[in-house]
Amino acid sequence: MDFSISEDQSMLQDSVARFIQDEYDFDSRQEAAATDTGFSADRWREFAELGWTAVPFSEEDGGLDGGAVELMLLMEQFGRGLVVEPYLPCIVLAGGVLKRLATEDQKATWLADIIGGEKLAALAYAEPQARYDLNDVAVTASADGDGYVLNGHKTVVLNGGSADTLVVSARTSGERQDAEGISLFVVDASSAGIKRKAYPTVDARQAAEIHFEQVRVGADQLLGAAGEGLATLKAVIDDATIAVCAEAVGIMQVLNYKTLEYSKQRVQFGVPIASFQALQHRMVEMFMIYEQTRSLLLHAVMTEEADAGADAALHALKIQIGTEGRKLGEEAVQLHGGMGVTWELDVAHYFKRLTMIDTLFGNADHHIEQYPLAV
Amino acid sequence: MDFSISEDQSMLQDSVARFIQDEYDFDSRQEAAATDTGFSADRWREFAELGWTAVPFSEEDGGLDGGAVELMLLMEQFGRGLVVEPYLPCIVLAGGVLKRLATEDQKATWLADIIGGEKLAALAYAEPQARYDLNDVAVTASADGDGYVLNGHKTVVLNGGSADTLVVSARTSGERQDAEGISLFVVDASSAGIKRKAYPTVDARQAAEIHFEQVRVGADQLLGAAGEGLATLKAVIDDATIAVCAEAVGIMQVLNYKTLEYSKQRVQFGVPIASFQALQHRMVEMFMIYEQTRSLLLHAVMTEEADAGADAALHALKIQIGTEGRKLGEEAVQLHGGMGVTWELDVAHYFKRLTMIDTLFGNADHHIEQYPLAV
Amino acid sequence: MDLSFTPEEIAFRDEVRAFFADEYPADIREKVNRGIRLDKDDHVRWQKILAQHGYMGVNWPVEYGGTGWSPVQKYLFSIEMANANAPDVVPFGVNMVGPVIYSYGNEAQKQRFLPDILESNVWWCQGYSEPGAGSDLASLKTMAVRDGDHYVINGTKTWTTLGQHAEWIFLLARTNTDVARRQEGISFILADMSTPGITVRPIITIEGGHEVNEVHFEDARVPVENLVGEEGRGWTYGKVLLQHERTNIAGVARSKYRLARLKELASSSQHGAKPLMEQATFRGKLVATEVALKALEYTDLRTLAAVATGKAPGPESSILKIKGTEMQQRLDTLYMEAAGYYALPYVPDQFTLDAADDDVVVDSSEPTTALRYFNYRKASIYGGSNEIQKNIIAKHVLGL
Amino acid sequence: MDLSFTPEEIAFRDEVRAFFADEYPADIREKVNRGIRLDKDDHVRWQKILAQHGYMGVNWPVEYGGTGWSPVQKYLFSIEMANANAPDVVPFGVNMVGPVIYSYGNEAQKQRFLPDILESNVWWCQGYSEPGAGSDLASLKTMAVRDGDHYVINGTKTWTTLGQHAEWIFLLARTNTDVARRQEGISFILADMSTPGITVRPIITIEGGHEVNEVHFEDARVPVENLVGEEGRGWTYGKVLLQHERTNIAGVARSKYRLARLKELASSSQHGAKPLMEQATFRGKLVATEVALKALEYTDLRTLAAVATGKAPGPESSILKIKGTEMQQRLDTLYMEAAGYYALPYVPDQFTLDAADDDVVVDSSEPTTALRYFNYRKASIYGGSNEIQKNIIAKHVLGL
Repeated sequence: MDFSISEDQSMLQDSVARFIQDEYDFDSRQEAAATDTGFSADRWREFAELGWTAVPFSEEDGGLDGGAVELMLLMEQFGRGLVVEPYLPCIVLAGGVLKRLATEDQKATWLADIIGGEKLAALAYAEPQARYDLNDVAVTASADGDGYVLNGHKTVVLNGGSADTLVVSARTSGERQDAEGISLFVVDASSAGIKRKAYPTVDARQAAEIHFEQVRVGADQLLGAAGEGLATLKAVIDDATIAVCAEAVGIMQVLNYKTLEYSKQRVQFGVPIASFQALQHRMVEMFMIYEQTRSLLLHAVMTEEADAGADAALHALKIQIGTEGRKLGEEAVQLHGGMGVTWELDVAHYFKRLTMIDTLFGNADHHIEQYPLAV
Repeated sequence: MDFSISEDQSMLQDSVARFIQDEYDFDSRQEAAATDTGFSADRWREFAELGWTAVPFSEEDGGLDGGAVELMLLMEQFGRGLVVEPYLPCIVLAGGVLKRLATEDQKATWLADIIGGEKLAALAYAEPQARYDLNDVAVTASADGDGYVLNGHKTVVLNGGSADTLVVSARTSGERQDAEGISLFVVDASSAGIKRKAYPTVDARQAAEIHFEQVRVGADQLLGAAGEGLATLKAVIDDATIAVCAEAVGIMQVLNYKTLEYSKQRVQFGVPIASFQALQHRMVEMFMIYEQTRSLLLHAVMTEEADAGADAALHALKIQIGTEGRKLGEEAVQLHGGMGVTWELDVAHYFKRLTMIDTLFGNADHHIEQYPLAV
Repeated sequence: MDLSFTPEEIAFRDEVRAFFADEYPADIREKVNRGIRLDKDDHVRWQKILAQHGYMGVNWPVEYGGTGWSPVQKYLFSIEMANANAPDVVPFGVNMVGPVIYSYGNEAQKQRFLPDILESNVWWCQGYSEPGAGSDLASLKTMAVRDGDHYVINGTKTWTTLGQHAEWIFLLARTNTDVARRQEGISFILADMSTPGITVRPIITIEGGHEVNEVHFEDARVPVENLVGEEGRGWTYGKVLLQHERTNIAGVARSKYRLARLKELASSSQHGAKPLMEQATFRGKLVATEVALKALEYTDLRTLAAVATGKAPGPESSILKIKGTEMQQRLDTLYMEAAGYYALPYVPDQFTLDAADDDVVVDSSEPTTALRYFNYRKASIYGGSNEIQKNIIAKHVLGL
Repeated sequence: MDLSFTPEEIAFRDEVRAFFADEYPADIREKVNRGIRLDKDDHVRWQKILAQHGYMGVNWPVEYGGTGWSPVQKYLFSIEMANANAPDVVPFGVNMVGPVIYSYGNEAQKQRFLPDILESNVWWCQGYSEPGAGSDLASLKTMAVRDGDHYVINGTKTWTTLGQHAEWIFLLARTNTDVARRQEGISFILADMSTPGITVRPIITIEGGHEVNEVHFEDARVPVENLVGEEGRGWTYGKVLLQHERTNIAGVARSKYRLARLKELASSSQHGAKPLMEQATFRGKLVATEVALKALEYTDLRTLAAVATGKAPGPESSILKIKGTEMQQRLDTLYMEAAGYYALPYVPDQFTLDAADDDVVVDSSEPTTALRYFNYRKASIYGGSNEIQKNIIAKHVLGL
């Protein structure tokens, strides 16, 4: 039972924290978010140079062998900086599938450039009819010669517009909701038959609708065994869940801090609003929510690291973010009054991201329904 | 759309309110509750003399033709006085079945004395395995000659120990959870084969476990048609639900009032605790809960009176009492601090009754599950 | 006690229902249904239709062209309006400045302003809040200094909703600083927005929309005849106006409509293995919301009934503000949860009626779910924050 | 970061587990399982068994006979104790007055009192709160006036838990009224309960039980040698004591045990058409409760870890008080809901181990559900109400 982090982990944390504090100011974040791609390519290169894009990959793959702890440390800081660069979709999601399933050859072809920051990737798995059911896959991959042909519609693909490389789930056999028969492929985003409509999201990221129309892929683009992709998909989504929850915890810390500071300087009826006991008790609730959420984050990360059946821990964490985390965000805005609902104030944008994290990888309701209540 | 009450209704309300305020003081209530029967027989005679025991019965039956409005007005005041006399079990529950199903002869034999206050009654319907499912009836009534024989166990029968007359649900046909096959009987509580164990309840009422062992009843003790008792049982429980909810609303009003008064006189850190804004806002929440609950009570009563499909209205009301009402009670105790958890203070007893009302006739969870969410 | 409506009330409801079915323009309806922001012309066109049928001055006395409706009629009208998903009347003219003018204005002002308000010929906006003042309205700093037959106005007003469309503004300004209480020395003044020195700066809100503004006054000269009532009594008039602002603050009719629509959505949702309506967690929240809305509706009706019998709606109406906005936000949250990841796309380009099919990148039945959720966080802040409302109840109802 | 325990810790846990399996008396276990109140002899007998095995001074330094355990060991011990459903040690001697005596007492006091505390030879009670003082401890009025080599004590203490069993009391009394701050002039005094002038009056609590008392002092003469530490510094010592009172305040181990038992109950319940566990509303609350308990457990463990690395548990531990008692009460509520109408019977006669079968009128698996629910409303009130804890966090953690 040890909550401390190693020296290496501490160095990683410090380096990201310093970068966020010194260089990732809110104004340039807003500028980057307002560009066509929604992020800064220069920043992304910096991330690669600093080694962050290599963190979750093995040393053999050219990575830094980071696990759930490193991912948490990184994403918590990204949350604090409200980072818009596509670390989650590119490294955690698409990279997460490739590192698990790609052969040496496939890694050389598809993964190396992603780790190096030269290419961007996305994981196209969600579908219009599926809601949060990973097994609900209607996109088809029909065998065709020694390859496959992809057809169908993937929706709200994070970073789908900017990605050079797409990792796609498609059904090679079975019925729409079968657990078996789901395969994973890696394709060049510019392949013939791929139509993408990119758009910004309300939390200043980007996503795309991606339509596959008779897209031919070779047998060497199949990742892992045909029909057995669901377990990997689930493992990757678990990683991504930890990632966005760590990000959320970073955001919550900032929201609490900013609310406290605001309450101390904001004067109403002749006194700082921090002196109103009703507001004090509400800020205490916010503080307690943050601490409780951080505890669940550590619990989930430690359980994941210990390989100790992390399902319940992940569900608990995501439920907490979607219920108590939402409450914390709403309170932060409410206590900021009118200013809290203006575009100008960073608090509004932290709040938006925190809120939208609930919609990713199953919202609180979904995880409550899935929660294993074994006696 | 009219929320006003008639002159007659207003007179009834005033007479009960005056009695509660002038004569039904807390100390004598506590004394009555501490007796073997748990209430005062003198008081019950007074209730009858004042005509209250006649309120919900038709004029032909010797009653006052009161409906849901009168029941509400009466019970709200009983809540304010924390009345322990068995109005609910005797008049609303047992009386409610008799007035609906009894023939003229049966009324003469069984009901007249109840209305007159000479005899007490109880409705034995709940069973150990049934929880809140009215259709779950395991007590049997087997045909025997021109009568029936009752066997089985009825549980937590309100006023079951003091009752002279028992109205009993029993199965004359079908399986344990069938809607059909439930019959209602009226029996003398001293009949051979009836074993009763009476006990107080935590909210200072009385209940009993009643075991029926080969209890013979005549055909003239069957109420209504054999096997068709469920609809009546449900109608009576609906009345009783309105009754206890009105009682709860009366209690909530008292708890709010007492909490406000206490907060104004209770000094901590040199000032009345009423001056702490955090507590003020909590008392505002309590006030709003009370007003919202009263609105749902009026809604349910008006819907019942209009015969306009009161199911959703009743569910909503009982859910509100069991969730928001409980919260109000807990806050009242919390704001009274240590005193709130002493036997000496009336607030503790109001709180106990309010809390236990949730367990009657389906708790909040039960009604949430039953709530009809038609689009 | 009686749940039913009189035959006259039912006839009235049918008449109103027919009006909305027949006269509510299809193009505006389509915009509202799809969450597309209405432009100024849409509002004006619709309000002129309402005015033609005598439906504009819902709260006005008959002598000034009002409807003279009973509270129940107003309630029925609001239900029908919500069920038609017709847009609310822009309140600044008819619900805010109008009642102040007919209550405290002089004859000339009544004749000059009231008809144009009822007929939506002039778009009004509100100059109340000031930067940094928040819920502490009395701390206002805008000055109106008498200079001959003009007031020279300097200062800044903020949160001025739809001020970008406005031809006139009503504002509170300080005409006297030598006062015992901060609430004194404040006057209620009307100003033509084209007055030199008045400029409007947009404020972009959290969801990216332009709805509110800052209005700057720099030596803006306004004729003294535009003072309403007595100099220095503006605070009193302003409070009256705030009460009118709170008309229908509970928003029951809209929330009932939105809840019904949410239930349809949840029943027909194609997402996932089974409709949302059958998923226990969401269903439980729907039940709790419906219970709370029923409680709010009957609390609102009880207030209406009290008004009908001549009792003024007291500070108890603060409950309606608090619970009404909590309900709106609760529904916003449920819509978010129903949308799942379809709340994410931010596609303002598709929010125009003539957008090409190609612009509609995500075919969601509720494309503006998240925008509405974020925008309406304001509901518990504006019009006197819910914290202020609780202070009011604590003080004036509970005597704390 | 590492979730696992060391082999030494696991060995320790196994040893403790074996102890509870072997040494916890069956008759006491039966009483606890059935919700029967333990009498004084039960407590003393059990605590003497703990003492024999060296398990009493869990927080004491080794030099005074304490265990010297690490925070993890204490945590593991608490889990095993909860899982055995063994009663908590009565805290007033070993967890409260003991630490004050070994920290601030003189050598004579240490030798006289500490061994009897560890061995449960003397039953202590607490004289802190006073009638009307509530959470405002510093307002205390009990006077200890020096008269030769005695203090003459007058005043009343209240909420004295299990004071009816006590042989000794430790109390805070005012020895000097001429002070700048109310916290000054207070002394920490030990008194033999058989001293003439000390009387105990029961306070019956909401559920009908006798657990707390008022203790009256009327010219009670206590030797000056029973003063602990310096005169007038009692407030400081008392604060230290309060920190020890907060040891294990989160009650995680007990709550985990109770939640697990509730889930068993809900899975096996014979009531109604299907087990409670399969009813969506109840199930949803179980999930929310389990999530909150996991959050509390890890917050508690993080605090333990901080203590292990030498950081004193700061005012952050107020979180543990608030969330710990909220969790206890939440579980109480769920037990109530699970019991349904079986929460109603009030049958104290069946709460004796030798009750005849005939006394057991209602065969409920949780016969004291409602009594516990009502009694434990105190949890958010005593030990510094949760409101006071929030004030502490606001001031000392958030800097408000």
